[in-house]
Amino acid sequence: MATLRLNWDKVAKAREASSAIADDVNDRLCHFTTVTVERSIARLFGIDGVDKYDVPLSNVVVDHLKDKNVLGEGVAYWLAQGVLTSGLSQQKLAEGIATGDVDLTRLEQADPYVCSIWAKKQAQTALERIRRNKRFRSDRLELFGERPSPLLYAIVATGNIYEDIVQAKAAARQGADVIAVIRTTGQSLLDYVPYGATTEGFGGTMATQENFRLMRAALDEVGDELGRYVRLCNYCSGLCMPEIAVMGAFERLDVMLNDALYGILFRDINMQRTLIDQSFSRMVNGAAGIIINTGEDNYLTTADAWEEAHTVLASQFINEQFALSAGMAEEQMGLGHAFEMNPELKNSFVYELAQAQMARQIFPNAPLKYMPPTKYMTGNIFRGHIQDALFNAVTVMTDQRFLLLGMMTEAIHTPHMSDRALAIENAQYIKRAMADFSSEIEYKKGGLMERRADQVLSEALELLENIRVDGLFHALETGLFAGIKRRRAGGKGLEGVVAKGEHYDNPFVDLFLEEQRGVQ
Amino acid sequence: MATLRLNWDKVAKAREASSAIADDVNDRLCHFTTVTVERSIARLFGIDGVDKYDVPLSNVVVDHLKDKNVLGEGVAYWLAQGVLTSGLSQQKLAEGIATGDVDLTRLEQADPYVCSIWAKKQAQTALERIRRNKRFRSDRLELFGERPSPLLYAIVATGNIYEDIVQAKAAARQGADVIAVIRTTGQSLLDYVPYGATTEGFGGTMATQENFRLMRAALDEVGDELGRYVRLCNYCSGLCMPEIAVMGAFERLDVMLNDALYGILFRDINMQRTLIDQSFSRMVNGAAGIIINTGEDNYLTTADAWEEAHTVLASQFINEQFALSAGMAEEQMGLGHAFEMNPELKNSFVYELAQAQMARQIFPNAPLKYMPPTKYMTGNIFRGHIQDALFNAVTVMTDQRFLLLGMMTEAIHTPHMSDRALAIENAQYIKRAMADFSSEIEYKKGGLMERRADQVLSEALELLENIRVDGLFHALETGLFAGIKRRRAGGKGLEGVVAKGEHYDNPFVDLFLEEQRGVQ
Amino acid sequence: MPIEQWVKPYGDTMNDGRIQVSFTLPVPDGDRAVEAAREIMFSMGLTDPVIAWHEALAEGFTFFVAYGSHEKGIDYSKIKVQTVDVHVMSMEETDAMIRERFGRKIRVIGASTGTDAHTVGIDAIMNMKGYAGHFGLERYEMIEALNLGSQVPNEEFIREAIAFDADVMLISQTVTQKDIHIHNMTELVELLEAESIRDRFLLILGGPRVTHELAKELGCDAGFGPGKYADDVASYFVTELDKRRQARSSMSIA
Amino acid sequence: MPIEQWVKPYGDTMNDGRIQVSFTLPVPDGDRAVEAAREIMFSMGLTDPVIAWHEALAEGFTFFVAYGSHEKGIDYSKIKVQTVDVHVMSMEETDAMIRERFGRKIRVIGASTGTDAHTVGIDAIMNMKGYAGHFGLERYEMIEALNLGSQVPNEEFIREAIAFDADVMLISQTVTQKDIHIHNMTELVELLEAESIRDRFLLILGGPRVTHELAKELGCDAGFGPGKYADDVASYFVTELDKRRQARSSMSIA
Ligand code: B12
Ligand code: B12
Ligand SMILES: Cc1ncc(COP(=O)(O)O)c(C=O)c1O
Ligand SMILES: Cc1ncc(COP(=O)(O)O)c(C=O)c1O
Repeated sequence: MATLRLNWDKVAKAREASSAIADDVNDRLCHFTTVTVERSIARLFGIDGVDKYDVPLSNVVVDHLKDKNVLGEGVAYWLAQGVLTSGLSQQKLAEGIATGDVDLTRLEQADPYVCSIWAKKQAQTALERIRRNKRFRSDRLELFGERPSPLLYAIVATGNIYEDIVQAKAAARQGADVIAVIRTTGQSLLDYVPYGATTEGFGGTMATQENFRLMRAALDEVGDELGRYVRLCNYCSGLCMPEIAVMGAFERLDVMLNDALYGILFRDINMQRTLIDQSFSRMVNGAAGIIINTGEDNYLTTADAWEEAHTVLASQFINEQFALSAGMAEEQMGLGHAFEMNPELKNSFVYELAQAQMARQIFPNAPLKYMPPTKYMTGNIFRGHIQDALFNAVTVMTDQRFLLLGMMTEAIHTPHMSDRALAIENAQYIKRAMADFSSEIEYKKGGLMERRADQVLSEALELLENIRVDGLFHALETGLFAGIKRRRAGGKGLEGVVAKGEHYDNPFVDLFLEEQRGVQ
Repeated sequence: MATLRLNWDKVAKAREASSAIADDVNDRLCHFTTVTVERSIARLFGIDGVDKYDVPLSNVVVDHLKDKNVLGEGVAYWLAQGVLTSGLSQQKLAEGIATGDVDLTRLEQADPYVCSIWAKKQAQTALERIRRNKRFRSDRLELFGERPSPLLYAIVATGNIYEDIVQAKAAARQGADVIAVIRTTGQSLLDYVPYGATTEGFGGTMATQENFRLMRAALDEVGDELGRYVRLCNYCSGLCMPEIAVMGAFERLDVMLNDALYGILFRDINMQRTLIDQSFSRMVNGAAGIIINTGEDNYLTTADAWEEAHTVLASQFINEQFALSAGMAEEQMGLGHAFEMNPELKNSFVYELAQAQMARQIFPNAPLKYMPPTKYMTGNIFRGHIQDALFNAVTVMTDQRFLLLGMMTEAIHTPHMSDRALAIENAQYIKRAMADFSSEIEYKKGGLMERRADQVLSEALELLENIRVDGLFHALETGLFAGIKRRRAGGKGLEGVVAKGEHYDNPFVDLFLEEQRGVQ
Repeated sequence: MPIEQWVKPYGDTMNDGRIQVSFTLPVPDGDRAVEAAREIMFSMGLTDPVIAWHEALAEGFTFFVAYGSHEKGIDYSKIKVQTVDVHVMSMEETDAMIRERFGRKIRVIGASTGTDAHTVGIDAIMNMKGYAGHFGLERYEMIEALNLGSQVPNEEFIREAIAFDADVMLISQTVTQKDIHIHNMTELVELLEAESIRDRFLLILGGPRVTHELAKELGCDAGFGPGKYADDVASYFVTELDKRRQARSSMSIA
Repeated sequence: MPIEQWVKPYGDTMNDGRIQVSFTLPVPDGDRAVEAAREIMFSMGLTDPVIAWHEALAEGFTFFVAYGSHEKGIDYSKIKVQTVDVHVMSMEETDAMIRERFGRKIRVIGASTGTDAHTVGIDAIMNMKGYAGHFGLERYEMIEALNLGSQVPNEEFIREAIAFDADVMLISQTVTQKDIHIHNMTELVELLEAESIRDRFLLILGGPRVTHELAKELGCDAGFGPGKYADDVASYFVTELDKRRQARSSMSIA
């Protein structure tokens, strides 16, 4: 692959600033937990199912504690109390809470230290379950071999999990390496995760554990048939980041969209809430061997790709540091970026290439997620197909890991089966035709491309230095990303943030950090 | 523009071999004229119109002389005799022959030397007419400025000249720089040129002088409106090469397809006949400032582009020598080549790029004509549009002069208006997006591309050395081009070849050669 | 060129009727599938069908690219366009008209409602800087504009509109999958009617798949789609509010 | 998956009927043009039309990309396929059958006739090396194949067929613009009939736009389109010639 000469000094400085920015956020937030973090712990402890109003039992348990104003001690503590004192299983206790027969706070008797021992054991059980999934995945990858880059990443979005399965299998047979089931609009604002198989969604399908399971089974089936491991992706951004991460860990998802910044900017989720959620969710993803995808690509759907490219890079640096602080390996950081320059711009291809190449080199071990054109896609599907072809060319030339398949009908509807097939064909043709192209060329020293890369890098560095001074929250308040301003205490979900109490303990934190170190 | 390191020694040797090949052909054929060469002279002398059976008067005159077995002395000689002896104009004489009232051979009285003086004067008048057209063209180009490369070359092919005009104007407005009116199937096998405006053709429209005039006027109109000079192209391959060249010179065509090899291989026209025709037709084209387009691209519609690329290059070398021997400037040699590699081939883009770049460098002053994919185009118009996009990318990167617009419906029908518009949009987008791309890169020394170029060059040289030994006729007999074998005395039109007689004189040869030297 | 009354699609010759079609059928690829595709073409009234491409997309699904001729054509003289029929004024003209006819600022509230998080459309209309060279409503001197942003539930939107004492409600809807925008707009109109305040506001819908016709069907006063900007909608609502004002005042006189 | 009797196009949900269409109308771009495009969609029986794109191509011409739903669907159980219905044999099997049933070589003459210069198709069928892994007729031991190449006038083709004493005439037609292939084939059949020798030959047409149905309509015995090779046509003509031989011999016995 041809490379650009970058100013590595600036890169190092940008990393340093980002590390400080992330540390500052973590320092402020480490004294808090959230309802969904606690629900995740309940789920990891094996609590499953819904009450008669279809409320997930994990919500029932957490709401119960929150109502009693004792959530600050943490679900692990209270369940330990309940189990150790009553002798009932945690699931039974949850069911009891749902029917009103159990009040955990009345059961408090056990020694907090004994509670924490119990919790650690439960956590170990959960980790074993997750490890089985990891082993299964690595066995399959060994058996079939890893797929070459770029992985073709196809979305399905019918709203109906069974219809999604038809589409997903077709896409896999056509050559997709990753299937992402898009979530229905609005789910990310729900402060619970719906339950069971679902058939009604808008612009996407509910993310439920049963839907994950159904799709996973379908992809395993088609993968075995094709002799390749087909990866499954879903979304854990939103108000339930860590819970969905847990579901993903249990149902062997391989890739998950995970980005608090996306939630803040594009879903108006409270920044404090979601950054706390993000931290634990990444530990879960990390321990489960799941690659995360961040959402910087979205910035350029509202902001201009030429003017604001540096905000993407700056955000990638920050996201990298947040991932590192959650213990993740670089190999799991699918940082997002996008091909969104105005096609009317002269040399748009050259600049896109420069930016994509720059990202590749700055994050050499990260399996970057590269987004196709969306903003400048129109109802002219023929032109759109060409825009996607140039995007595919840049992807192949810069060796991105995830190629999100561009759909010629991007401006019209969520993909039809044929749109996806044509998109895969487009990508495969370009991949084949340009296979060794970028190793056959060199980029001109000090040319347009290197100058563009340096400009973006310098602007990103400047931005990061500024954010470092006033903190990330301030940056978000002043609209530095995607031109969107968000208030520190505004947005959805702040009421779900709870200060940690005296006995607070999340037994998974150390366990998952350790598990991740093992990976690295 | 990034360049390849080529073995210039081989290039020089290839040119040398080709020069010998062309000389050999010219030496064999210079003792002959043909019916169409003679009809061209009649046309240049101003003979126009048809008889009551719609037979062009130029045919009437030439057939008359041929019937009398005196065509070997040439039309110039006989018309001079007629005019000088009878005092009638050449047009009146032709009309008289048509009605049977005149027999040129009965009028022979004037001194051959006086005849040749008269002929030279007539020729001068014709040249003046051609010069006026050249001046008009260069004035317009000066006024509006020359168009940057690649010129977007669009075909119209409705069969109806008036419908063609609608399409051509639309294409020009959409951005086409050159309009080529495709000829109806079968016309190239007619040993006369149809007359008048025509509205019935199959897969193309009749090439008639009136159709040329109508289209020229339409393009001038739209060009003036747009503030650019829109070039007009038509075909002078076939059984009437030099006649149509004359029509093109009179009606200010700017580009003409002109290639005897094409006629031999793809129309089964007799090789001796058409090579004689070609020689004079190129003098006409050359003197008229018309750029010729050769047909090597066609080889790859039947032969394989990977296996047979060298035949394209070899043929370009030969065509260059034939053009040089007809006095043409390199700037008028629109040698043809094509993007026809199997899209299933790994690195097809890389190899196409190598070949196109090689052609560009070997013929640095020639305005190369680069053909889009046709052979591997299918009914899948969406994939086809992408194949065309990669072709456009190679065209832009290698700075070809003529970009023949690839149509996504290539495998289905001659272009619809929307096909052409989408093709233009495709080319314009790529041209803009990749504007400076190739000056931002360098090709790897000794890489895939240079090795491919060297392979093609070496094979072409070997082929040319072989042809040099046995002669071009023999090469055509053994199927060295496009895998098609043609017999020396086979094919259409040999009966139109006539040995030159004692008084034979074509007053245009010296005049046009001189005119062309002026150009250079 | 004068337009004929009967208009047919144009391939490369007037009235050839050529039209390009692509679709997938849930049948396995093969001769029978191709025949089924031809049948689909015939059933659309297309003659001379050419099935230019067919390819299995998945087990039991075949994709086709086809061409055919629409020989009937349509009667162009009968085409009635359901668009907002109003003279489009410049920002200055609109401001002047408001000043003159109302003597007060017009109050406009806008949002991307329901679960829809697409704000670029409503921002294009409302934000100061506008879109594609057309200033947004916030820049109008005589307009008081409040943009609630995205994902605003209908109840909240109505509450805010009342609190803001809005004259005009602007709604943007982008996601249309499974007709979510229809459900969402129907709900809004029903809520307004239930509270008997439908007439209190001009209700205007916009979005990439919105036509005036659709908006009217959904119970809105007007609809604006792609290529419409602040000046279009402002001209419309000022003219319409003025019409209603006049109607009211003439009624109260009578 | 079992196929339903009523088959509708498939976008992303069974029976959603979605179909993609593009066409040009000879009317100027604008609201009225868009409405005309919708009318075109309705006239094809498509519901829920979305005019996703419209753009002036030239003065008075507008291009559209649209989506709509084909809600009717078609009755798949009624689809009858007009294809050559014959068991396709390998080259060896065909040779064996000829040896056994005829005891002599079958004589096949082929050409790309009229002004058509496309020979790749007829070469694919006849040339020794064949096409796409299917050997051509020249390789068959029991077939005597003569390929006249391109641009063969009908009169000449018939003359050569008689001289060659052909059993089978193969014609390839590629150019179809303005139905030139129809004119050309009609002429050939008329010439054969005029000379009362139509029955002397099996007449087989092939080409990218040829269907069996079309070939029959034009008075040929069979037609072969894309994806058909020497083995298909050889199996057909040997089987058919054998059938006719049997019919004749039973007649002469009777
Ligand atoms: C930008 C974008 C996003 C951004 C939105 C950011 C933001 N703050 O708005 C992000 C990345 C967040 C996003 C997310 C999603 N998106 Co989105 N997105 C787009 C995209 C690329 C561009 C839309 C756009 O900005 N257009 C530009 C504006 C100016 O155009 P416009 O809205 O038509 O507005 C004009 C007119 O319509 C009119 N107008 C619009 N509103 C109004 C209102 C009034 C009152 C008036 C008078 C006029 C008016 O005026 C404007 C100027 O002329 C489109 C694809 C495309 N290229 O169109 C997909 C698209 C709209 N998204 C889509 C989907 C499905 C989603 C998701 C639901 C996917 C998912 N499940 O995750 C999510 C979730 C969003 C949600 N809950 O609503 C689909 C919708 C499919 C459909 N028809 O249902 C599209 C078409 C992509 C696709 N093919 O899948 N998206
Ligand atoms: C190669 C080619 C040429 C070459 C032909 C060289 C040669 N020796 O054949 C050249 C460059 C000379 C050429 C010229 C022209 N061409 Co051309 N050409 C093509 C091209 C690129 C490929 C055709 C091909 O070889 N297909 C491969 C073969 C194997 O497929 P096939 O013919 O369908 O054959 C298969 C079956 O149909 C079947 N079959 C075919 N024949 C027969 C016969 C029998 C008996 C049987 C059993 C089966 C059978 O078996 C084969 C194997 O499965 C097509 C575009 C495309 N991509 O399709 C245009 C195309 C066919 N050409 C076209 C045109 C218009 C022309 C010209 C008339 C243009 C002009 N005015 O200058 C000229 C003139 C030709 C003339 N007088 O006929 C048009 C036809 C449009 C139409 N539908 O009418 C096309 C579609 C391009 C376009 N969009 O404009 N062409
Ligand atoms: C990082 C990230 N998370 C989540 C989403 C999806 O958003 P939601 O499911 O919240 O609508 C996206 C959308 O592209 C994204 O990029
Ligand atoms: C050099 C040349 N001459 C002529 C033609 C057209 O052939 P004709 O008009 O003889 O069918 C072509 C076709 O592409 C060509 O390349």
